[in-house]
Amino acid sequence: MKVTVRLFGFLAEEAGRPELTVEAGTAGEALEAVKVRLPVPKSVRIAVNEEYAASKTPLRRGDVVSLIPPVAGG
Amino acid sequence: MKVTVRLFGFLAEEAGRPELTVEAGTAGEALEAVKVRLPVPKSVRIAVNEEYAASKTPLRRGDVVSLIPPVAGG
Amino acid sequence: MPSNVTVLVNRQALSPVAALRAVTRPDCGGVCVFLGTVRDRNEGRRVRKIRYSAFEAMVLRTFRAIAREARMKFGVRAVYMAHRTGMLRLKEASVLVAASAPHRAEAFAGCRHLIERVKKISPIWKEEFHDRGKRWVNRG
Amino acid sequence: MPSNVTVLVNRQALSPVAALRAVTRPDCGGVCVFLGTVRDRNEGRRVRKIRYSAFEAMVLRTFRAIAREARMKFGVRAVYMAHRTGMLRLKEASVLVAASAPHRAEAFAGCRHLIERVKKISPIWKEEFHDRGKRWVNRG
Repeated sequence: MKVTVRLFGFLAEEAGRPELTVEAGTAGEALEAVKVRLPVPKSVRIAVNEEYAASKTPLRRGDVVSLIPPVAGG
Repeated sequence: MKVTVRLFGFLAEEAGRPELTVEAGTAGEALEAVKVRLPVPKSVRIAVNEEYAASKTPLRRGDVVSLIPPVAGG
Repeated sequence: MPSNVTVLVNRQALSPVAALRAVTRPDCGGVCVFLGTVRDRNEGRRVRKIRYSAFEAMVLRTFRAIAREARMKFGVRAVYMAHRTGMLRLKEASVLVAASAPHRAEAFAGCRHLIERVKKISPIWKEEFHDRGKRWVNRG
Repeated sequence: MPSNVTVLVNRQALSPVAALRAVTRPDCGGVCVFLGTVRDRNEGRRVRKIRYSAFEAMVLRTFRAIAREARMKFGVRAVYMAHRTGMLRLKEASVLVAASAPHRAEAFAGCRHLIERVKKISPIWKEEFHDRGKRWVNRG
Protein backbone atom coordinates (compact mmCIF):
# COMPACT_ATOMS: atom_id res chain seq x y z
CA MET A 1 0.00 0.00 0.00
CA LYS A 2 1.30 3.47 -0.80
CA VAL A 3 1.78 5.56 2.35
CA THR A 4 2.68 9.19 2.85
CA VAL A 5 5.49 9.73 5.34
CA ARG A 6 5.85 13.22 6.74
CA LEU A 7 9.29 14.40 7.76
CA PHE A 8 10.09 17.02 10.40
CA GLY A 9 13.04 18.88 11.84
CA PHE A 10 16.45 17.88 10.54
CA LEU A 11 14.95 14.93 8.64
CA ALA A 12 12.90 17.29 6.47
CA GLU A 13 15.91 19.51 5.99
CA GLU A 14 18.14 16.61 4.98
CA ALA A 15 15.55 15.09 2.68
CA GLY A 16 15.02 18.51 1.13
CA ARG A 17 11.28 17.89 1.25
CA PRO A 18 8.51 17.61 3.84
CA GLU A 19 7.26 14.18 2.81
CA LEU A 20 7.97 10.98 0.93
CA THR A 21 5.75 8.27 -0.45
CA VAL A 22 6.70 4.69 0.40
CA GLU A 23 5.27 1.21 0.12
CA ALA A 24 4.38 -0.21 3.58
CA GLY A 25 1.81 -2.21 5.57
CA THR A 26 2.91 -1.21 9.07
CA ALA A 27 4.41 1.86 10.72
CA GLY A 28 7.73 0.05 11.07
CA GLU A 29 7.81 -0.90 7.41
CA ALA A 30 7.27 2.74 6.50
CA LEU A 31 10.25 3.70 8.65
CA GLU A 32 12.43 1.00 7.06
CA ALA A 33 11.43 2.20 3.62
CA VAL A 34 12.51 5.74 4.48
CA LYS A 35 15.82 4.47 5.88
CA VAL A 36 16.71 3.15 2.43
CA ARG A 37 16.68 6.71 1.13
CA LEU A 38 17.73 8.74 4.17
CA PRO A 39 19.83 8.19 7.29
CA VAL A 40 17.38 8.03 10.21
CA PRO A 41 18.83 7.91 13.75
CA LYS A 42 17.45 5.36 16.22
CA SER A 43 16.04 8.12 18.40
CA VAL A 44 13.42 8.99 15.78
CA ARG A 45 9.90 7.99 16.84
CA ILE A 46 6.98 7.07 14.63
CA ALA A 47 3.52 8.59 14.70
CA VAL A 48 0.50 7.35 12.77
CA ASN A 49 -1.76 10.27 12.00
CA GLU A 50 -1.37 12.33 15.16
CA GLU A 51 -0.43 9.70 17.74
CA TYR A 52 2.83 8.01 18.63
CA ALA A 53 2.66 4.42 17.40
CA ALA A 54 4.58 1.17 17.76
CA SER A 55 6.43 -0.30 14.74
CA LYS A 56 3.96 -3.14 14.42
CA THR A 57 0.97 -0.80 14.08
CA PRO A 58 -0.90 -1.81 10.90
CA LEU A 59 -1.63 0.97 8.46
CA ARG A 60 -5.00 1.60 6.88
CA ARG A 61 -5.68 3.39 3.64
CA GLY A 62 -5.28 7.13 4.14
CA ASP A 63 -3.13 6.83 7.27
CA VAL A 64 -0.23 9.25 7.35
CA VAL A 65 2.99 8.20 9.01
CA SER A 66 5.17 10.88 10.59
CA LEU A 67 8.80 10.53 11.62
CA ILE A 68 9.37 12.46 14.82
CA PRO A 69 13.00 13.40 15.57
CA PRO A 70 13.86 13.97 19.25
CA VAL A 71 11.69 16.85 20.37
CA ALA A 72 13.13 20.13 21.64
CA GLY A 73 10.17 22.31 22.54
CA GLY A 74 9.91 24.64 25.48
CA MET B 1 10.71 56.90 77.71
CA LYS B 2 7.55 57.61 75.72
CA VAL B 3 7.22 55.25 72.77
CA THR B 4 4.75 55.10 69.92
CA VAL B 5 3.25 51.66 69.36
CA ARG B 6 1.61 51.05 65.99
CA LEU B 7 -1.27 48.60 65.82
CA PHE B 8 -2.30 46.57 62.78
CA GLY B 9 -5.03 44.20 61.68
CA PHE B 10 -7.54 43.20 64.32
CA LEU B 11 -5.50 44.93 67.03
CA ALA B 12 -6.02 48.31 65.37
CA GLU B 13 -9.69 47.51 64.88
CA GLU B 14 -10.18 46.51 68.50
CA ALA B 15 -8.24 49.45 69.84
CA GLY B 16 -10.26 51.74 67.60
CA ARG B 17 -7.06 53.53 66.64
CA PRO B 18 -3.85 52.91 64.71
CA GLU B 19 -1.43 53.69 67.52
CA LEU B 20 -0.93 54.14 71.23
CA THR B 21 1.72 55.91 73.28
CA VAL B 22 3.25 53.95 76.14
CA GLU B 23 6.13 54.20 78.59
CA ALA B 24 8.84 51.59 77.85
CA GLY B 25 12.59 50.95 77.64
CA THR B 26 12.50 47.72 75.64
CA ALA B 27 10.32 46.20 72.92
CA GLY B 28 8.90 43.73 75.46
CA GLU B 29 8.01 46.48 77.92
CA ALA B 30 6.11 48.27 75.16
CA LEU B 31 4.13 45.09 74.46
CA GLU B 32 3.36 44.64 78.18
CA ALA B 33 2.18 48.23 78.43
CA VAL B 34 -0.23 47.68 75.54
CA LYS B 35 -1.54 44.48 77.15
CA VAL B 36 -2.75 46.51 80.11
CA ARG B 37 -5.14 48.32 77.80
CA LEU B 38 -5.92 45.72 75.14
CA PRO B 39 -6.05 41.91 74.92
CA VAL B 40 -3.04 40.86 72.83
CA PRO B 41 -2.78 37.17 71.85
CA LYS B 42 0.56 35.38 72.31
CA SER B 43 0.93 34.96 68.56
CA VAL B 44 1.48 38.71 68.09
CA ARG B 45 5.07 39.54 67.14
CA ILE B 46 6.98 42.74 67.83
CA ALA B 47 8.79 44.89 65.30
CA VAL B 48 11.03 47.83 66.09
CA ASN B 49 10.90 50.32 63.25
CA GLU B 50 10.64 47.96 60.27
CA GLU B 51 12.30 44.83 61.61
CA TYR B 52 11.07 41.95 63.74
CA ALA B 53 12.70 42.29 67.17
CA ALA B 54 13.14 40.26 70.35
CA SER B 55 11.45 41.39 73.58
CA LYS B 56 14.71 42.40 75.16
CA THR B 57 15.60 44.79 72.32
CA PRO B 58 16.39 48.17 73.91
CA LEU B 59 14.53 51.15 72.50
CA ARG B 60 16.16 54.38 71.46
CA ARG B 61 14.53 57.79 71.24
CA GLY B 62 12.37 57.94 68.11
CA ASP B 63 12.04 54.17 67.73
CA VAL B 64 8.57 53.04 66.77
CA VAL B 65 7.31 49.71 68.04
CA SER B 66 4.78 47.80 65.91
CA LEU B 67 2.61 44.93 67.05
CA ILE B 68 2.31 42.42 64.21
CA PRO B 69 -0.67 40.03 64.41
CA PRO B 70 -0.28 36.68 62.60
CA VAL B 71 0.22 37.57 58.95
CA ALA B 72 -2.20 36.46 56.24
CA GLY B 73 -0.83 37.81 52.98
CA GLY B 74 -0.79 36.04 49.66
CA MET C 1 20.78 43.20 44.91
CA PRO C 2 20.24 46.16 42.50
CA SER C 3 17.48 46.84 40.00
CA ASN C 4 16.89 43.17 39.24
CA VAL C 5 14.53 43.22 42.22
CA THR C 6 11.22 45.04 42.00
CA VAL C 7 8.94 45.27 45.04
CA LEU C 8 5.54 46.89 45.29
CA VAL C 9 2.69 47.12 47.72
CA ASN C 10 -0.25 49.37 46.93
CA ARG C 11 -3.91 49.50 45.95
CA GLN C 12 -3.40 49.22 42.20
CA ALA C 13 -4.30 46.17 40.18
CA LEU C 14 -1.34 43.87 39.71
CA SER C 15 0.32 43.83 36.31
CA PRO C 16 1.64 40.51 35.00
CA VAL C 17 2.98 42.35 31.97
CA ALA C 18 5.04 44.68 34.15
CA ALA C 19 6.28 41.68 36.12
CA LEU C 20 7.44 39.85 33.00
CA ARG C 21 9.05 42.96 31.59
CA ALA C 22 10.95 43.37 34.87
CA VAL C 23 12.32 39.83 35.15
CA THR C 24 12.89 38.63 31.57
CA ARG C 25 16.61 38.54 30.82
CA PRO C 26 18.79 37.26 28.00
CA ASP C 27 20.80 35.10 30.42
CA CYS C 28 17.65 33.34 31.68
CA GLY C 29 15.74 30.57 29.96
CA GLY C 30 12.70 30.58 32.21
CA VAL C 31 10.34 32.73 34.21
CA CYS C 32 7.97 31.36 36.81
CA VAL C 33 5.08 33.50 37.99
CA PHE C 34 2.59 32.88 40.77
CA LEU C 35 -0.61 34.82 41.35
CA GLY C 36 -2.79 34.41 44.40
CA THR C 37 -6.43 35.12 43.56
CA VAL C 38 -9.51 35.64 45.70
CA ARG C 39 -11.33 32.35 46.05
CA ASP C 40 -15.05 31.94 46.64
CA ARG C 41 -14.65 29.54 49.58
CA ASN C 42 -12.36 29.35 52.57
CA GLU C 43 -12.54 26.98 55.52
CA GLY C 44 -16.11 26.04 54.67
CA ARG C 45 -17.35 29.61 54.30
CA ARG C 46 -18.61 31.31 51.18
CA VAL C 47 -16.39 34.33 50.54
CA ARG C 48 -17.71 37.50 48.88
CA LYS C 49 -14.67 39.73 48.95
CA ILE C 50 -11.44 40.23 50.85
CA ARG C 51 -9.84 43.35 52.26
CA TYR C 52 -6.07 43.38 52.56
CA SER C 53 -4.13 45.79 54.75
CA ALA C 54 -0.38 46.01 55.20
CA PHE C 55 2.43 47.64 57.09
CA GLU C 56 3.78 48.81 53.76
CA ALA C 57 7.30 49.92 54.63
CA MET C 58 8.00 46.68 56.46
CA VAL C 59 6.39 44.60 53.71
CA LEU C 60 8.82 46.10 51.19
CA ARG C 61 11.73 45.32 53.50
CA THR C 62 10.61 41.70 53.86
CA PHE C 63 10.15 41.45 50.08
CA ARG C 64 13.73 42.59 49.49
CA ALA C 65 15.03 40.14 52.09
CA ILE C 66 13.02 37.30 50.53
CA ALA C 67 14.33 38.18 47.06
CA ARG C 68 17.89 37.97 48.41
CA GLU C 69 17.13 34.54 49.88
CA ALA C 70 15.81 33.33 46.52
CA ARG C 71 18.93 34.55 44.79
CA MET C 72 21.22 32.86 47.31
CA LYS C 73 19.33 29.58 47.61
CA PHE C 74 18.13 29.08 44.06
CA GLY C 75 20.26 31.31 41.85
CA VAL C 76 17.35 33.31 40.49
CA ARG C 77 18.58 36.34 38.55
CA ALA C 78 15.61 38.70 38.80
CA VAL C 79 12.61 38.93 41.09
CA TYR C 80 9.31 40.83 41.02
CA MET C 81 7.07 40.89 44.08
CA ALA C 82 3.86 42.84 44.37
CA HIS C 83 0.99 42.72 46.83
CA ARG C 84 -2.25 44.58 46.55
CA THR C 85 -4.13 46.23 49.41
CA GLY C 86 -7.75 47.36 49.75
CA MET C 87 -10.94 45.55 48.87
CA LEU C 88 -10.70 42.77 46.29
CA ARG C 89 -13.48 40.90 44.54
CA LEU C 90 -13.53 37.23 43.60
CA LYS C 91 -10.88 36.24 41.02
CA GLU C 92 -8.85 39.39 41.54
CA ALA C 93 -5.15 38.86 42.19
CA SER C 94 -3.89 39.86 45.63
CA VAL C 95 -0.28 38.84 45.13
CA LEU C 96 2.02 38.38 42.16
CA VAL C 97 5.54 37.02 42.44
CA ALA C 98 7.88 36.18 39.59
CA ALA C 99 11.42 34.84 39.30
CA SER C 100 13.69 34.29 36.33
CA ALA C 101 16.61 31.89 36.23
CA PRO C 102 18.90 30.29 33.67
CA HIS C 103 16.97 27.01 33.96
CA ARG C 104 13.39 26.19 34.80
CA ALA C 105 14.00 24.14 37.95
CA GLU C 106 15.50 27.18 39.69
CA ALA C 107 12.80 29.49 38.38
CA PHE C 108 10.08 27.24 39.86
CA ALA C 109 11.90 26.70 43.15
CA GLY C 110 12.72 30.39 43.48
CA CYS C 111 9.17 31.49 42.72
CA ARG C 112 7.77 29.00 45.21
CA HIS C 113 10.17 30.30 47.82
CA LEU C 114 8.96 33.86 47.23
CA ILE C 115 5.32 33.09 47.90
CA GLU C 116 5.96 30.74 50.83
CA ARG C 117 8.06 33.34 52.60
CA VAL C 118 5.63 36.19 51.91
CA LYS C 119 2.95 34.13 53.59
CA LYS C 120 5.22 33.54 56.58
CA ILE C 121 6.82 36.88 57.27
CA SER C 122 5.33 39.81 55.34
CA PRO C 123 3.09 41.94 57.58
CA ILE C 124 -0.12 41.76 55.57
CA TRP C 125 -3.56 40.99 56.94
CA LYS C 126 -6.86 40.04 55.46
CA GLU C 127 -10.49 40.40 56.37
CA GLU C 128 -12.80 37.96 54.68
CA PHE C 129 -16.33 39.16 53.94
CA HIS C 130 -19.19 36.66 53.98
CA ASP C 131 -22.89 36.99 53.13
CA ARG C 132 -23.23 38.34 56.64
CA GLY C 133 -20.35 39.68 58.59
CA LYS C 134 -16.64 39.35 58.20
CA ARG C 135 -13.65 37.92 60.01
CA TRP C 136 -9.92 38.44 60.30
CA VAL C 137 -8.20 35.45 58.72
CA ASN C 138 -5.49 33.74 60.79
CA ARG C 139 -6.33 35.82 63.83
CA GLY C 140 -4.06 33.72 66.04
CA MET D 1 -12.07 18.30 29.61
CA PRO D 2 -14.09 21.18 28.09
CA SER D 3 -13.26 24.86 27.71
CA ASN D 4 -11.14 25.01 30.83
CA VAL D 5 -8.30 23.87 28.59
CA THR D 6 -6.85 26.25 26.02
CA VAL D 7 -4.15 25.04 23.63
CA LEU D 8 -2.37 27.04 20.96
CA VAL D 9 0.56 26.66 18.61
CA ASN D 10 1.28 29.38 16.09
CA ARG D 11 3.62 32.17 15.08
CA GLN D 12 2.03 34.88 17.19
CA ALA D 13 3.64 36.37 20.26
CA LEU D 14 2.48 34.65 23.44
CA SER D 15 0.01 36.51 25.62
CA PRO D 16 0.31 36.15 29.39
CA VAL D 17 -2.80 38.29 29.76
CA ALA D 18 -4.84 35.89 27.62
CA ALA D 19 -3.43 32.97 29.63
CA LEU D 20 -4.46 34.50 32.94
CA ARG D 21 -7.88 35.42 31.64
CA ALA D 22 -8.34 31.81 30.52
CA VAL D 23 -7.35 30.10 33.76
CA THR D 24 -8.43 32.44 36.56
CA ARG D 25 -11.47 31.00 38.34
CA PRO D 26 -13.44 31.85 41.46
CA ASP D 27 -12.92 28.34 42.83
CA CYS D 28 -9.14 28.64 42.56
CA GLY D 29 -6.80 30.49 44.89
CA GLY D 30 -3.69 30.31 42.77
CA VAL D 31 -2.35 30.43 39.25
CA CYS D 32 1.15 29.32 38.32
CA VAL D 33 2.61 30.38 34.99
CA PHE D 34 5.83 29.34 33.32
CA LEU D 35 7.41 31.01 30.31
CA GLY D 36 10.40 29.63 28.46
CA THR D 37 12.45 32.43 26.95
CA VAL D 38 15.28 32.48 24.43
CA ARG D 39 18.58 32.49 26.27
CA ASP D 40 21.83 33.94 24.98
CA ARG D 41 23.90 30.82 25.73
CA ASN D 42 23.35 27.10 25.37
CA GLU D 43 25.85 24.31 25.92
CA GLY D 44 28.74 26.74 25.75
CA ARG D 45 27.61 28.46 22.56
CA ARG D 46 26.49 32.06 22.14
CA VAL D 47 22.95 31.98 20.78
CA ARG D 48 21.64 34.73 18.48
CA LYS D 49 18.15 33.51 17.74
CA ILE D 50 16.12 30.31 17.64
CA ARG D 51 13.73 28.96 15.06
CA TYR D 52 10.96 26.68 16.26
CA SER D 53 8.99 24.35 14.03
CA ALA D 54 6.19 22.01 15.01
CA PHE D 55 3.86 19.27 13.85
CA GLU D 56 1.00 21.51 14.90
CA ALA D 57 -1.96 19.12 14.90
CA MET D 58 -0.06 16.58 16.96
CA VAL D 59 1.29 19.25 19.30
CA LEU D 60 -2.28 20.30 20.11
CA ARG D 61 -3.22 16.68 20.76
CA THR D 62 -0.28 16.22 23.12
CA PHE D 63 -1.16 19.50 24.87
CA ARG D 64 -4.70 18.27 25.52
CA ALA D 65 -3.41 14.94 26.81
CA ILE D 66 -0.91 16.69 29.09
CA ALA D 67 -3.64 18.99 30.44
CA ARG D 68 -5.73 15.91 31.29
CA GLU D 69 -2.77 14.40 33.12
CA ALA D 70 -2.33 17.60 35.14
CA ARG D 71 -5.98 17.55 36.07
CA MET D 72 -5.88 13.89 37.14
CA LYS D 73 -2.57 13.99 38.99
CA PHE D 74 -2.68 17.43 40.56
CA GLY D 75 -6.29 18.55 40.56
CA VAL D 76 -5.67 21.63 38.47
CA ARG D 77 -8.94 23.20 37.33
CA ALA D 78 -7.91 25.10 34.21
CA VAL D 79 -4.92 24.93 31.89
CA TYR D 80 -3.49 27.17 29.19
CA MET D 81 -0.70 25.91 26.93
CA ALA D 82 0.77 27.85 24.05
CA HIS D 83 3.90 27.38 21.97
CA ARG D 84 5.24 29.73 19.41
CA THR D 85 6.81 28.79 16.08
CA GLY D 86 9.05 30.71 13.70
CA MET D 87 12.15 32.77 14.41
CA LEU D 88 12.52 34.15 17.93
CA ARG D 89 15.00 36.67 19.24
CA LEU D 90 16.70 36.70 22.63
CA LYS D 91 14.29 37.15 25.58
CA GLU D 92 11.22 36.30 23.50
CA ALA D 93 8.96 33.64 25.00
CA SER D 94 8.71 30.38 23.08
CA VAL D 95 6.35 28.61 25.44
CA LEU D 96 3.78 29.70 28.01
CA VAL D 97 1.95 27.25 30.27
CA ALA D 98 -0.40 28.12 33.10
CA ALA D 99 -2.45 26.15 35.60
CA SER D 100 -4.96 27.22 38.23
CA ALA D 101 -5.90 25.20 41.29
CA PRO D 102 -7.69 25.70 44.58
CA HIS D 103 -4.35 25.82 46.42
CA ARG D 104 -0.89 26.91 45.40
CA ALA D 105 0.90 23.58 45.85
CA GLU D 106 -1.25 22.00 43.14
CA ALA D 107 -0.93 25.03 40.88
CA PHE D 108 2.87 24.81 41.05
CA ALA D 109 3.00 21.03 40.65
CA GLY D 110 0.49 21.10 37.79
CA CYS D 111 2.31 23.88 35.96
CA ARG D 112 5.63 22.10 36.33
CA HIS D 113 4.06 18.94 34.97
CA LEU D 114 2.83 20.83 31.90
CA ILE D 115 6.24 22.11 30.90
CA GLU D 116 8.09 18.88 31.70
CA ARG D 117 5.74 16.85 29.55
CA VAL D 118 5.78 19.34 26.67
CA LYS D 119 9.54 19.00 26.59
CA LYS D 120 9.23 15.23 26.56
CA ILE D 121 6.46 14.49 24.10
CA SER D 122 5.29 17.49 22.07
CA PRO D 123 6.64 17.34 18.50
CA ILE D 124 8.44 20.66 18.38
CA TRP D 125 11.96 21.25 17.13
CA LYS D 126 14.43 24.04 17.39
CA GLU D 127 17.30 25.35 15.35
CA GLU D 128 19.77 27.45 17.25
CA PHE D 129 21.51 30.22 15.32
CA HIS D 130 25.05 31.21 16.30
CA ASP D 131 27.35 33.97 15.06
CA ARG D 132 28.16 31.60 12.25
CA GLY D 133 25.96 28.75 11.32
CA LYS D 134 23.19 26.97 13.13
CA ARG D 135 22.37 23.58 14.56
CA TRP D 136 19.37 21.43 15.36
CA VAL D 137 19.10 21.15 19.14
CA ASN D 138 18.73 17.63 20.55
CA ARG D 139 19.37 16.07 17.17
CA GLY D 140 19.56 12.62 18.71
